[in-house]
Formats: sequence, C-alpha cells, structure tokens
Amino acid sequence: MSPVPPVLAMEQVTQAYSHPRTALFRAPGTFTVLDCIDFHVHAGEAVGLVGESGAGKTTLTRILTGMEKPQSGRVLFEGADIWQAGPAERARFRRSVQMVLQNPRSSLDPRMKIGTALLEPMRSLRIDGNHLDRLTEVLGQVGLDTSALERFPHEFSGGQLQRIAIARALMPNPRVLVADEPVSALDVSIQAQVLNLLKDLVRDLGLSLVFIAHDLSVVAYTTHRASVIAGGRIVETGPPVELFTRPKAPQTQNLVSAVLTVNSGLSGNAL
Amino acid sequence: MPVYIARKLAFFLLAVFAASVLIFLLIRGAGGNVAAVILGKDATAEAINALSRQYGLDRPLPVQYFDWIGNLFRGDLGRSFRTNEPVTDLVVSRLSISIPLCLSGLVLGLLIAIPAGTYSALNSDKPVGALIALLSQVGIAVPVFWAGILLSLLFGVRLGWLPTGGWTNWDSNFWGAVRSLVLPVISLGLILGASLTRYVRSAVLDVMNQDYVRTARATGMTRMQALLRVGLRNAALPIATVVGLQIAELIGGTVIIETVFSLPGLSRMILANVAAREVIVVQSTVMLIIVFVMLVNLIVDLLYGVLDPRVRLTR
Amino acid sequence: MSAAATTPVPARPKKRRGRRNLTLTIGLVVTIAFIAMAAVSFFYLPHNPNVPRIPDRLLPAGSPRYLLGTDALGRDIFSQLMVGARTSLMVGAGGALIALVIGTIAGLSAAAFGRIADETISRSADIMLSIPGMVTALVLAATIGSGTLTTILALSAFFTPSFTRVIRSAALSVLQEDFITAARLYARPTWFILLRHVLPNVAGVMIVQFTLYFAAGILTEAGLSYLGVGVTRPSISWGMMLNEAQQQVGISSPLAMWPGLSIVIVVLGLNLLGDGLRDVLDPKLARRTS
Amino acid sequence: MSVPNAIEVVDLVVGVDELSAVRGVSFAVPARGRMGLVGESGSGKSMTAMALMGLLPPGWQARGRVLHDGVDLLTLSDKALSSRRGRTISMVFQDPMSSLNPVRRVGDQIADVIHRHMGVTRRAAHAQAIDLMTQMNLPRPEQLARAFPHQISGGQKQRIMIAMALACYPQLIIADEPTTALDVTVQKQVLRLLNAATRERNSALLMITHDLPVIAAMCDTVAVMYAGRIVEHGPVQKVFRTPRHHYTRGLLDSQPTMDNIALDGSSRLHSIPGMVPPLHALPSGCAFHPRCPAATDRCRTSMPEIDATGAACWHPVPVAAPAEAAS
Repeated sequence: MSPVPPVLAMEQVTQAYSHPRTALFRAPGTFTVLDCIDFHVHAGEAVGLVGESGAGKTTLTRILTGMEKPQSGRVLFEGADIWQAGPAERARFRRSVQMVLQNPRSSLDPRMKIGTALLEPMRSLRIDGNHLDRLTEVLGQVGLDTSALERFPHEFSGGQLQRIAIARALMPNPRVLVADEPVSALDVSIQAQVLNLLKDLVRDLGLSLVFIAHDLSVVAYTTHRASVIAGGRIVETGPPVELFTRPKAPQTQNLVSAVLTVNSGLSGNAL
Repeated sequence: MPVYIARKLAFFLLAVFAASVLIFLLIRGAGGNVAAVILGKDATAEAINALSRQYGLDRPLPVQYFDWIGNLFRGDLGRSFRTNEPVTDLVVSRLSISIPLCLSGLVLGLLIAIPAGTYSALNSDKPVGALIALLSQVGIAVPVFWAGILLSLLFGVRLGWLPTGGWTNWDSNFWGAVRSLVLPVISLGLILGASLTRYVRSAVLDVMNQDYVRTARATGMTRMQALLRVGLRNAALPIATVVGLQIAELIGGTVIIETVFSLPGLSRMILANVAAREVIVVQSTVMLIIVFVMLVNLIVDLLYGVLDPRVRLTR
Repeated sequence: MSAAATTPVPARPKKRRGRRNLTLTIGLVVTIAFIAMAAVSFFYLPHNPNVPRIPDRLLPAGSPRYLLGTDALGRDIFSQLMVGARTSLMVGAGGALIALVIGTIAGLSAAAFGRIADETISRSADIMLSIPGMVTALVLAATIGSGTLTTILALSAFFTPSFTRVIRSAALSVLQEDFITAARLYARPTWFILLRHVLPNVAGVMIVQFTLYFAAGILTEAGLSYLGVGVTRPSISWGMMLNEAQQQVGISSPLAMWPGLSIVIVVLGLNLLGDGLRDVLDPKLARRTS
Repeated sequence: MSVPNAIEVVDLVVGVDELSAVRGVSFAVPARGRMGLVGESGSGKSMTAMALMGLLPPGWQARGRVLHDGVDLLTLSDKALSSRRGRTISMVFQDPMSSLNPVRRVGDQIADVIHRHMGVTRRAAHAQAIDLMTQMNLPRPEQLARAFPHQISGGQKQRIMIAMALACYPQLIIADEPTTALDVTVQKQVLRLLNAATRERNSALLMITHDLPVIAAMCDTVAVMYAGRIVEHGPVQKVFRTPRHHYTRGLLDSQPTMDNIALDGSSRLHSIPGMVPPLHALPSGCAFHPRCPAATDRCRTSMPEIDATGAACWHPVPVAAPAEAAS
C-alpha cells in the first residue's frame, strides 16, 4: 500500500432501501443495495467499475460523489471523511470531484446557453479567477472552440454535447472525474472519440478517473484497474487483463463470456 | 390488490372528512355569525341570539361539527330555518330528477366521445379527423346553458317536439318525465362529449403509438383489430381517470341545465336556498353532492385496479 | 481533435408549420380583439349599459343608434357586451392567474421537497378536485355574497388543484433530467435549482395552461352569472345578459344570441391560442394531446 | 436461380414529406439465409425494417419493390399484409419491456398468434404456446404462461417475443436490435436462442443492429448502411476481414473490443472524426465524404454506386492493407 492515501475512497459502505409495501399486514421489507463496499482511486489513476443494471453502480456513484450519505461506512477524500469535514474541506471536495453523466442530451439544461452552463460550477462553488481564460482552455482540451459558448444545447450533436459535459466537469479543475456510462448513449463511431478524449485527459492533466460501465471491454480500454460489482458487492478487483484472462468470481466469468468481438464472430465460435 | 383497495378506501374516508371540515369551516368562518346571515342585515341582536340558542349555534365549533356529522350519518340533513321542514325529505324527491339527469348526461357524453375520439385519432392525418377535432374544440367553447337555450329554441319552440321546461313526476306521467329530461340530457351530453372526445382522442393516439400495438400488428392484426382488441382495452385506463375527474364538472353542468329547463332538481333547491341564505340546508346538500362525487371517484379508482393487472396483482 | 467539432447541427425544418401557424394566428387575433374590446370599454362606450331607456326597448340589431339593438329595458347591447368583455377578462384572467401562482408554488414544492410534502400536496389537490367548482362558488355565494371578487376566488379555488397537478408532473419530469443531478453535484441548493432550471423549463407548460384555464374561467364565470350567483350589476357579464334575456323576453329572443356567440368566439379563440402555443412551447405535451 | 429468396428489396425509398430516411436500398435474403443490416442511428436501418413489415409511422411512405413469397408487399392492402405478418414474415423488436400488451397474459399473447394464423382451436393454440415456451428455454412454462408482462424479466419477455415471431414457422424473421435493451449477460443467451431457433425452423434471418460483433456471430452476409444508403455489401467474412469502404473500416477499427485494444491500456483506438449527418442536411455526393480520410473532389460532387468491390466508394480501401480486425 502506498504511503499517500487514495485521493477518493469508500470504506465498508452499506446502503439499504425499503421496498414499497406489498401486503396489507406485512411490514415492508428492505433490500441492500450496497453491501460493505471498499473502493478507492489514487491520484492519476483510472479505475473501472463494471456490473449489470441493478448491481448497485448508480448508488455507488451517488455515494462516491457525496450526493447521498451512506447509512454506514465512510467516504474519504484525501484521507478525511467527507461527512465529518468542515465547510472548507467540503467545498474542496466538491470542487475536486466532478462527474460526467450517461445521457449528454439530458445533462445540459435546454434553456441555458453553453457558456452559462459551463460557468455554473464556478459560480456555485464560488471559485474566483479569470473564467474567460479558463473557458477557452477547457474547451480546447475537449476539442471545441469558443463559438460554442453562445449556443444552446439543441444546436449540438450527442458527441459534441458529451464533450461539453466533460468540459463542464473540468471547469473547477477537479482531481477526480467520475464518468457514469459516458459512451453508452452515443453512436459507435462517436464512442471511440469520447473514450480517447477521457484517456488523454487522464494522461495530460494527471486526473483520476472513475469509469462506470456495463461493458468490460470499454472499461479495459480506459482503466488500469477495475472492480466487478454484482448484487451490491464488489466480487473481484484487478487489472483488466487479469479479469479478462483469469476471471475468478463467477459474475466476472459471466461478464467475460458475454463479450462478443468481431473476430470471435468471424471464427464461428462466438455463440 | 388488498393494499390498493385499503389505500383507496382510506383516502376516500379522509377525503370525505377533509371536505366536510372544509365546507363546515367555510360556512362558519367566511360568513361570520350564521344566525346573523340567516336573519339578514336588519335583524336585532336579541333575535340573532335567540336563533343561535335555538339551533345550538352558540356551542363550540367542534361540538356543532360533530353534531352535524353525526346527524348526516343517521341520514338527518337538518331542518330548514324558515319552514322547519326536514332537509332529507326535500332532498329525496329532488334526487329523482338530478341523478337520472346527471348519469344519462354522462352516458350520452361517453357514447359520443368514445366513437368520435377514436375515429378522429385513427384518422388524425385526414380531413375527417381534423373536422372532429375542430367540432370538439367548438363544443368545448359552448357554454352548456347556451347549448340548452339553442336546443330548446330549435326542438321546443320552432319544432315543438319536446317541452322547453317544467317537470311532471315519474309516478304521475313516466313518459312525460322522460320527455322533460330529453333536451337537458342532450345539452349536457353534447357538451361533456365534446370535451371527453378530446381526451379519448389523445388517449387513443397515445396508445396506438405504443410498442405493444406495433407488436399486435406485426403478429397479424389489422389496424382495426389492433385498435379494438389491444388499443381500446389499454386506452380505457387513462379514459377512466379522466371520467372520474370530469364528474365534478358534470355536476356544475347539471346545476346550470336544471336552471335552463326549470327542472325542480337538487341544484335548483340549493340555488333557492343560497338566495334565501338557508345556510344549514346549503351546507348539508353540498356535502351530499361532494360525497356523491367522491364515491364515483372511488368506484373509478377500484375499476382502474380491476382493469390494470399491474395494479391488481402487485399492490 | 477535429476542427469541425463545433459546427452546429442545422435546425430541422418544421413539418406542417402552416396548420399550426393558422391555429396560433386565429387564436391570437381573437384574443387581442377581445382584450382590446375590454380595454376600450374603460374609455369609450356608445351608451351607458346600465341606464334603462324604455322608449328604445327591444330595438333590433342595426338600428340607427344601436349597433346590436337594445334589451328589454332599452339598454344598448353592444355597450353591455363591451363591459361584459371587461368582466370576462378580469374574472377569467384573475382566477387563472391566482391559480397559476399558487399552483406553481404548490406543484414545484410537491415535486422537489420529498415524499411527505408530495403526498400532502397531491392528496389535498385530489380532495379539492373532487369538490365541484360550482359547489364552491355556491357556498361562497351563500356565505360572503356573490360578486366579482367571490367569483374570482371560487375560480381560483377550483383551478388551483389542477394547476398543481400539471406543474407537479412537468416539474417531476424536469427533475429527472441529468442536468439536475449535475447542479446538485456542484452544490446548488434546491430553491436555486427550482428557479434557475425547473421554472424556465416548465414555463411553456405554465403559459399554455394559463391560456386554457383563462378560457375555462370565462365559461365558468358565465355559468355562475347565468345562475345569478356570479357578478351583479353594475358589473355586467355575458352570462348575466343571457339570464336576463331569457327571463325578460323568453328564449326565442335574438338577445340570447349575442352574449352566447361572444362567449363561444372568445373561449374558442383562447383555446386555439393555447393549443398553438403548446405546439411551439411544449412539444412533449403537444404530441400527447393535440 | 436455385434458391428462392425469403425477401428481395429493390430500390427502396422511405420518407416523410420531403425527408428521406432510406434513399434507394436493394438487397436480398435467400431462403434460410442470414443477413445483417448494420448502421448507426439515422442510417435508415430501422425504417427499412418497418417498410418491409408495412408498419411505417403515419405519414411515412415507401417506394420501390419488396418481393416476398411471390408478391410485392408494398402493393398489398393492410388486410392482405396482416394475413402474412406473423405467419410468413415476422419481427422481433428492440424493447421487450414495452412490446408486450401489459393487460394480457403472456401465454395468451403467444396463443393468439397461433390461433389467428394456424386455424387451430384456442385450446390447441394454448398447448402449442406452452410447447413453444419450453423450446425457448423458459422455466416452468405452464406457470409463466399465466403471468402478465410486468411480472417477468426483460430476457424472458424477449424470449416470449421470439416465440411469438417464430410461432408460425415464418420464411423470414426480422430482428431489430433484439438485445440492445437487455443486460449484457442475457444478450448472448438470447442471441444463441434466436440463432438456434431460426435454424431449426428454416427461417431466414434479417438482423438489424449497430453492433458489428453480433453480425459477425450470426450472419452470412452483411450490408452496411450510412445516411440512408448501403455503402458496402457482401459476405460477412469478406466485408469484415477486408473492408473496402472507409466507413466500414472506420467502424471496425473503432470497436472498443479486444480486436483492437491491448488489455494493458497501452493501445489507442482509431476514431471516425465528425458526426453522423442529420437527414435534412445530408452532404452532397458521397454522404460520408466530410468524415472520410480518402475524400476527393469527386466524392463531394457525385454519389458512388456499389461496384465489383462490394463498396460504394470512388477510392476503395486497398486490399493489400488489411483492416486491423483481420490481423
């Protein structure tokens, strides 16, 4: 274990929700969404989280980004519990952990100009400085130019909007980028563009990346280390190459065997 | 389903209770001293006090409220201040006009709206569909009393086929009573039908665009079969909800139509009592109407539960 | 990356723009004419609509000094229609506006402030919805007396729950969008999200609903005044004119024509305007109900 | 011709008002053949399928010829077409969640199709439905038949949909993104089922998807669509191993799968620049030219047709340089 604490971590996080009542004379049951989750990301590291829908990915993301408080367990930013932290530290956490969401059409307010939307995190998090320079810089980093600022979201394609969403997340100069299925709503020919962009950002800016997806190959392309989540538990963690070649947990084996490739299809042994 | 029924029943009871408190407070609170309201501006203080004492209006509000509710449960709607007649007796004969009028209006409205709305939805890109949509727009804009006036002008005055107003009792002349109700029911049904057509049309349009209707057609149903066997059954759910909501409006229409055609129904009685400031009578009869509407809504909700297996089997 | 990445997607040409524009134009013209008629009535009336002139009674439309003739007491019909427009405008718009304000606040609160707030507000709205508006108006008339203000109050009480439901469901669908998640992530408080993100995105729904309830308000007011529990003289309402026409000269009189036609035209105009606006402002809803 | 075609499409154009989503598409699926139609959103692949089924949305028109079972489907009335839909030609849709009637039991929904087309009694149809559900590897079919759609899982719903599509041994089954809405681990099982069941019934398969690996695993031939036209067409082995159109090649190279990436994170994916053009603003000439590395003036002005290379391209990818997918 390195002496430097991970930039973002969860320790023993458990979260349960209650079912809606289904019978008149029976107490509503609860179900555990996350069960004793340990998860961390170091500075400059890209980690993946793979699982099927309903495995607990969304809840984990919400807890990791401080949007939901875990019922038990701790969320640590640079070694300090964010739910025990003072206002200054909490503000720093908010600035440092940013998110890219799945559906780019939905993640930008249709009534807000791109320029305003990009400045929103700066205003909300009360970050001073020359925002105009920052806007130009960040737009350059995602491959757009400043003519985008005066436009509304409906004037852009899905791929462009996802770049804008990434730009918004970069605005406060974060340390960690949490990307929740950032390419699954995009066309195949656009997915590679966005994946490459995320990879470049990790390399060039020294960002940490938490990449959440249902597709093991996409995670393998983008990250150094990946965890497989199933039924609210992390069942296996390791470098993607290990997960692919020597999966141990049955859930990992399922995910690996679900992967289809063109070559395996052409050789006739895919199904 | 048991949970669903229990929840709907509980809500019904809560709604009736809340509405009764609301009506009670509105009448006691907004109007000031009830006895003063009843006796009018010129009443002396002694007269007001005497009346208050006689009817227990000087007791604390909660006592008066529970007294009123308790009596309602026993079917006692109170007595008129002026004539001292029991309100219950007044109401029953009136209901024999209002309820048939209201329900026939609803049935006629549905008989117009379901075919018209469905037809215009299926032909939404053709002139016929647009025409029906336009007619329904116009129908929505026509005040129900004006429709009543125009109809009685045409069928009553000009053609002389049907009475333009008045009432003969069911017992004394059954067909006369029916004839008296024809024009009122048509006015009510036409106007209700116009607005329901719009809802039916949008519900059918919505359902016919659903994936499962596409599946039905992909497995060999014609457009018409898909509509009749799959579409309407599913469109019934939102339509039932809308009908429930329209009941309240239907009551308003009934009140007006009874006035247009001088039918001695419940609403005419309420209007007369409003004019005469018979506060207690108004309070009780209004409560009766509200319970009726809520009961219809409850039935619609339960019907919804039966129609929709997602509700029936899981909750 | 690619230099062309900021090239905007060209706007898609709108289909069937013609028919939508027609609806909107007719609605707009009728509404403007209606408002103008009401506005002019404050400065100019051909005759005093409340002063009887028995010698001139029951003149037909097109009489020398009376454009649409006179009623049974010799009062000018056209002047009465103008003042009636004023009443319809005030009562309809007033009732709808109060309902809009309260309904928006209640609807946004129900959508944004958790399950308990939602249940309380939604169930209260459900209860109020099952109290017929006419009944509310009657009770108010019985207790505080009829008049313009009572009518506005009754209308707003009647419309508020429906407004609340519409705004709530519109707000709920906006709140599900990812840009709300993003705003929460960078710590925008709920009130800010409601004002800056939700309100602009439900504004279209609000305008459309306001127009439709404005129309419904005119209809309901006419009904109440027809029953004699709405506005009272010296205010004049189209519903009241119909009532007087029927009582004074019987239904066969042409007097019953003008106010009825006025109501139909104005209400139809407002509804067309609402539908036209819905196509422009609220495409999601338009697909469902057009 | 030795083998009759399950379907033959000639010069199909599908559009609404002035917009065309499909701009002159021709292909044929031989009896018992398996063809893939691959494309991104807006390529016109789903509209092609809807035109074949006669299920275009209101206002949409199809021109051209669609020959199936000796008739041109585009000339048939709704009634005549209905007697074929579900019997000789059937379809599996993308979203099983919303594709089943929510108020009818799933067993009855399968039995309805059998009863409608096979002229058997309700009782017999129901027995066949249960039988079919067993063949679809559905657990406890008698019990499941009594369930409503909301009570069963997505994968089960899609199996029910496949059962309905296969119930009458159709000559052709069209599957439009049949696994996209399903969980990854379920996808493969459903594909396997679809593969085996269509073969057993001697049905031809037209697989419509954006997912190249699915085509590679299931199909013999493939047509690649871009902006409403087929840009490359041929046997899967040839097209995927030696793509001649730059778009096909770009698609193959940008797949984020083990074909293209090393698992240690060292590799870099090829990507196609730019974006899919919207229907109302298609580029002149070859619609792909703004994104194409080999585009010249000729590509900007005139539209290429498919030639002997199998690709509609003025400057096809040289065969000497095999795509990475084949390396």
